[in-house]
Amino acid sequence: MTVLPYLVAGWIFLIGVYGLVTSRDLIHAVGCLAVTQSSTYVLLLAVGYRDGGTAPVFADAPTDSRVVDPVVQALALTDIVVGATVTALLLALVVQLRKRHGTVDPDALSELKG
Amino acid sequence: MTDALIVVALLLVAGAATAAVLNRDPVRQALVLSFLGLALALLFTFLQAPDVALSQLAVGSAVTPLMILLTVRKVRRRPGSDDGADEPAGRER
Amino acid sequence: MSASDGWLAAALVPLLALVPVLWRIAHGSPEDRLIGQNLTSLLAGLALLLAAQGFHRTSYNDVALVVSVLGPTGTLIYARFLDVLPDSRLVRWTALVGVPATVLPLCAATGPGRAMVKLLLIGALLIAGSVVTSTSGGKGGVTA
Amino acid sequence: MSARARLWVFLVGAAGFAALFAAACFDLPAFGTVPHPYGVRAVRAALSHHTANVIASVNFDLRAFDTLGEETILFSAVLGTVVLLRQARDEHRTDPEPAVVHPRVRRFALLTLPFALLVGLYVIAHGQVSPGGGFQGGVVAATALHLLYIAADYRALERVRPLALYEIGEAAGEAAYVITGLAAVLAGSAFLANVLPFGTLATLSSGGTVPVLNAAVGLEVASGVVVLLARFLDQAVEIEEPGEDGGSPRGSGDSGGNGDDERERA
Amino acid sequence: MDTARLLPLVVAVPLLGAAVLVATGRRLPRLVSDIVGCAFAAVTAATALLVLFRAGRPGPGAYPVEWVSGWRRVGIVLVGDPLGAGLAALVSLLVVAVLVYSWRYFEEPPRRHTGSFPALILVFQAGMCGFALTGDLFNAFVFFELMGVVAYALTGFRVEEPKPLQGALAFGVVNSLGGYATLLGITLLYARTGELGFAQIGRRLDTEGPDGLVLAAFVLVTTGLLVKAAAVPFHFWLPDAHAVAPTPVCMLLSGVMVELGVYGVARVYWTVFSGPGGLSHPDFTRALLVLGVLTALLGAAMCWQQRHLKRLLAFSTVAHTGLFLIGVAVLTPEGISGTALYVLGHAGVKAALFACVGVLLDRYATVDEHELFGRARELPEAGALFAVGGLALSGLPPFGSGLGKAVAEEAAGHTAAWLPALYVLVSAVTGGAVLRAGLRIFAGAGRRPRDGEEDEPETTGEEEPETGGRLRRIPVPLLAVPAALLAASLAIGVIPAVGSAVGRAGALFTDTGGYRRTVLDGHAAAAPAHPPPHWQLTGILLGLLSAALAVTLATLAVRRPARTGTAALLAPVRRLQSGHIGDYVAWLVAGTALLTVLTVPGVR
Repeated sequence: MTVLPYLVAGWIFLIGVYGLVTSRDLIHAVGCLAVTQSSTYVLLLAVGYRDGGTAPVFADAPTDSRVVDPVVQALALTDIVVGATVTALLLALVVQLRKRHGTVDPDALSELKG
Repeated sequence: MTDALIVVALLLVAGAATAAVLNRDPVRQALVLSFLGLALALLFTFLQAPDVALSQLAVGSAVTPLMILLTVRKVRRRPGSDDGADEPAGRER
Repeated sequence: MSASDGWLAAALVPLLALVPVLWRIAHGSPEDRLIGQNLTSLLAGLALLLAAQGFHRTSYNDVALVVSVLGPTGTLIYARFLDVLPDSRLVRWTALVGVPATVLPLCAATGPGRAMVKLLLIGALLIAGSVVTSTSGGKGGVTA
Repeated sequence: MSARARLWVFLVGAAGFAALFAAACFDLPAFGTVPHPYGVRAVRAALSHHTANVIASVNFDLRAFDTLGEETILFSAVLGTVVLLRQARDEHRTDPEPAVVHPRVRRFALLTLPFALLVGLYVIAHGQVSPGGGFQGGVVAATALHLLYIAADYRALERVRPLALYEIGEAAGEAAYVITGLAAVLAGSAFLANVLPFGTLATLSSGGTVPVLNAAVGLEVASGVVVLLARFLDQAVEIEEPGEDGGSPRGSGDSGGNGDDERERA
Repeated sequence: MDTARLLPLVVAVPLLGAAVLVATGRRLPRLVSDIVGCAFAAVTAATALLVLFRAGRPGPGAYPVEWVSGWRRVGIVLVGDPLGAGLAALVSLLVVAVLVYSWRYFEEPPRRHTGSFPALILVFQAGMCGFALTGDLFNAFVFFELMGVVAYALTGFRVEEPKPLQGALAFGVVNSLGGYATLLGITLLYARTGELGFAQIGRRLDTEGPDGLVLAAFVLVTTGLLVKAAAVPFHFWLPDAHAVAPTPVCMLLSGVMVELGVYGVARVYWTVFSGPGGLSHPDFTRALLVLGVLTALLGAAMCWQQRHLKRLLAFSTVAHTGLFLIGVAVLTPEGISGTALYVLGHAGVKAALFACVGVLLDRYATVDEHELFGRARELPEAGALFAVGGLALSGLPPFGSGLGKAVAEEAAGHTAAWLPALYVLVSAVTGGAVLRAGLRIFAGAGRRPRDGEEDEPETTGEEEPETGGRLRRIPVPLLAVPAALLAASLAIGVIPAVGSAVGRAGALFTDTGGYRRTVLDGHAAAAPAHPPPHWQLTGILLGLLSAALAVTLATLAVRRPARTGTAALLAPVRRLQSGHIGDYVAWLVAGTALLTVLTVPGVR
């Protein structure tokens, strides 16, 4: 348990990259990039967790409760927004790429070489 | 007991991530991604991060898969090709 | 085992039930996958409600509230794109049995108040959403 | 490179990465044990500004500058998507075919729609008190609007979605964030400093500028996501490439380009 | 107003401009939105320059430090040290130049989105300035991503064409992945230290010895920054993206964005990892020196092989980035000042060269060296600018690029005696490639080159002009901007005050303790005394030598256009540049492993 969350984050990162490397479809590749990014959320929140802590939201908890780290949560929020927007932008590129190249298979894209 | 929840959620997340990568058809992948989004939201709640869980829920289980589906729909809508969801992507040249 | 541990242990049940659901989403037919997606949001909603009680944090219920709203929406959007809205007794019965079995004890534990109203609302939404999306409407709608 | 060579390069790299990352993991403090100085300071700082949700406080007060960057990323991604998914010179629009929706689905969607919007607004409004905030609520509200697409079809959605207005809303949200920050400078404080009265902990008006920035973000995110999805929907449903079959082209009355403005006037 | 208060404005003003442009874009005529865009960029540039002049005054004294939101040690800190502020000023000035250059440049803006191009450029400016000024690791990541997101959109701006889309996608995927690696590294550092500011992390790291975690954090954080900096083997995206982006965007990408990656590596190392708890100096030097040398050599070799002009310039950027990395790797104040001068000079020259290529593209609808052969004889002004740019690129005194090269190569010579030779070689080859193209295109010198056999992978230069129709007359800004940029580059080399200011900036930049004290304790950091960089005889001679070599190479190539053995020798290297996203990602992961291997003795 002491390192499991960290290792899971590493696994997610690697499996996502594996998907990117072997992808035969750019839409799938963008999905894999989203998977890769989720490793960063997992690692961030795992790092900020404290046993027996609760969320640092004091509307329904006393202000002296033992809390988990709020900073990593704010960072993870930012990170999620970044991930969603990058996905949107890349998908927009894929849509146009399909129109101009007639394919979404990275193996078939050959305009830029050397 | 919290630890048990966290471990199960972690394993679900790892499994969903692997499944999302290994499902090479984007439509299938979109559904798995949506599952991954929910699993992450659960994990984040167990890690005492409801704010992040809400965010992940909204983005990961709704907006991202929807965008992928829309992209697939656009990309597969070609003259002479039917709208089959399970059509392998490599076939369209 | 303390009361909060009891609630958390109860949350494990829907959580573990998600494992076969993931298998179905990853490997099933389009209908299967849609049913899986439907079940996911339902089970996740239940797990979230139970966990919120286990952590003694009513404010966590907001997450379940959003699940109960976005879950069926997502299912219907997939139905529109996959052009299927399969009939599923499994989802219906999970909702009709599971939701009351979760929400009613939670209400009893919370006691009357705003939190209880919210719980009931979430329960109602989960049931309505699951029933509507699991009763065959034929096709989810023709190509838009 | 051949697929096999690529895989080998990846595997060698991945082995190195895995070794590195694993080494780091075993040097990390054990899961759930160590408090971080910054986290402790942040909790204290948030309470001193009467913000019950410390995450909201970190996002909109302590590290509001990060959130400015984050909102700008969203802003520019939406702008970029609008630019990238514009109707190219050689494309035309067609009317989407009307959809046939089961009455039960339609009723459910129409009933859920106002409720979902409400949930979105609730999540935005309670950002500094309970979990949630401008970003989360904004996305929920924007997604909720698309229930109309499920309830009826794309044309129904288009009718209630004056896209130009949403684009302005997005820019206004971004501008409001920057202006709130500049107002603090004019008041003699640092950029984005929390210069408003802090109010009472755990009430809707607590936190000084936190609710203001929260609302700005909510406006921006809700509008931005609507615009974003609209561009994808346009592509998926309406815009036809040359030689693509589909519905009949729009009549000459509004074929002169993108139909947004025509629809706004209607 | 207090100078420190101005720091966040450098980021906020362009953002406000972008919001205004988007809100009003549907209503404003093209001309007005161009003017609004330029005005906001110019105000930002003025602010950045004001900060720089107040911060850059010679003599001891603290530089401005601003805690945004007014939260000392809890919020985000912006640091206007002379180097960071100088980069922000460089970015802003270049953005103004680019906006003037693109004045009525594109044929028509996307329908009903008149302001979107200047708005995106303004956001780009904000992102780059924020990255240069921030003193917080996560904030740096946010601005890193902001730069990235805008750059992907700008690269793919011309959606009617296939190449920009492919380039933008590779750019987007590889850079995002690098960004995520950086974020993993930031998280590891946070787990260890519980801090996010550069200064705070650095101080807490130094309380413990280095271990695997610190090494991993360093490698991961640096991976993202090196992707941005396009170091081998993270560089593959750069030629694909820079070759296809609209010309004004290329000017920014090659001129400053890539260099910001190098800046990021240097900044993070000096403020976070340079203490006893970080990565030891020899380990850092070894890792960056290897990558830098590889990058410089590969960039130069590939640059020489190109016939697509923008791609040629893009590879020359790769080559120069390698030289910048070497300048950072030697870990001396002189290396930093020299590299800073080199970056300044290079930005003007490279942007000017891209601007000239833009003129060719809009006039002849191609940027292919072979197709353009002799056709541009009618454009003597552009030809002169192109030739001057090529010479300046090769390090000819007294250009700023020449001074930077001279100072950096001398600093590098103290680490390894053969490094100056590398500087000379790389400058000569890249400058020679530009001159070769210039001789063929603008003078029609030598024989008409024949197209090689089709078995070689090659990107030719047929492109659509960006101005809609082909230009008949060249509008004034298209030539005035490159002329001004070259003049600025010359001024950097000639005005001694620039040199002494940069020397002081380098000294302050490398003073780790001074940085931490200034940021955290508010003590004034006295700049350690160093002789300011200036022209020395060896530097001048080596500069003349590389310029002469460049001319010789260009002349030889033009005289004997037949392919030599080098082409065959380099074919396998060229094939690596395959345009395949999967390849690039695989190389990225392999590069992380390589970086690990190079730094691993750091763990004791």
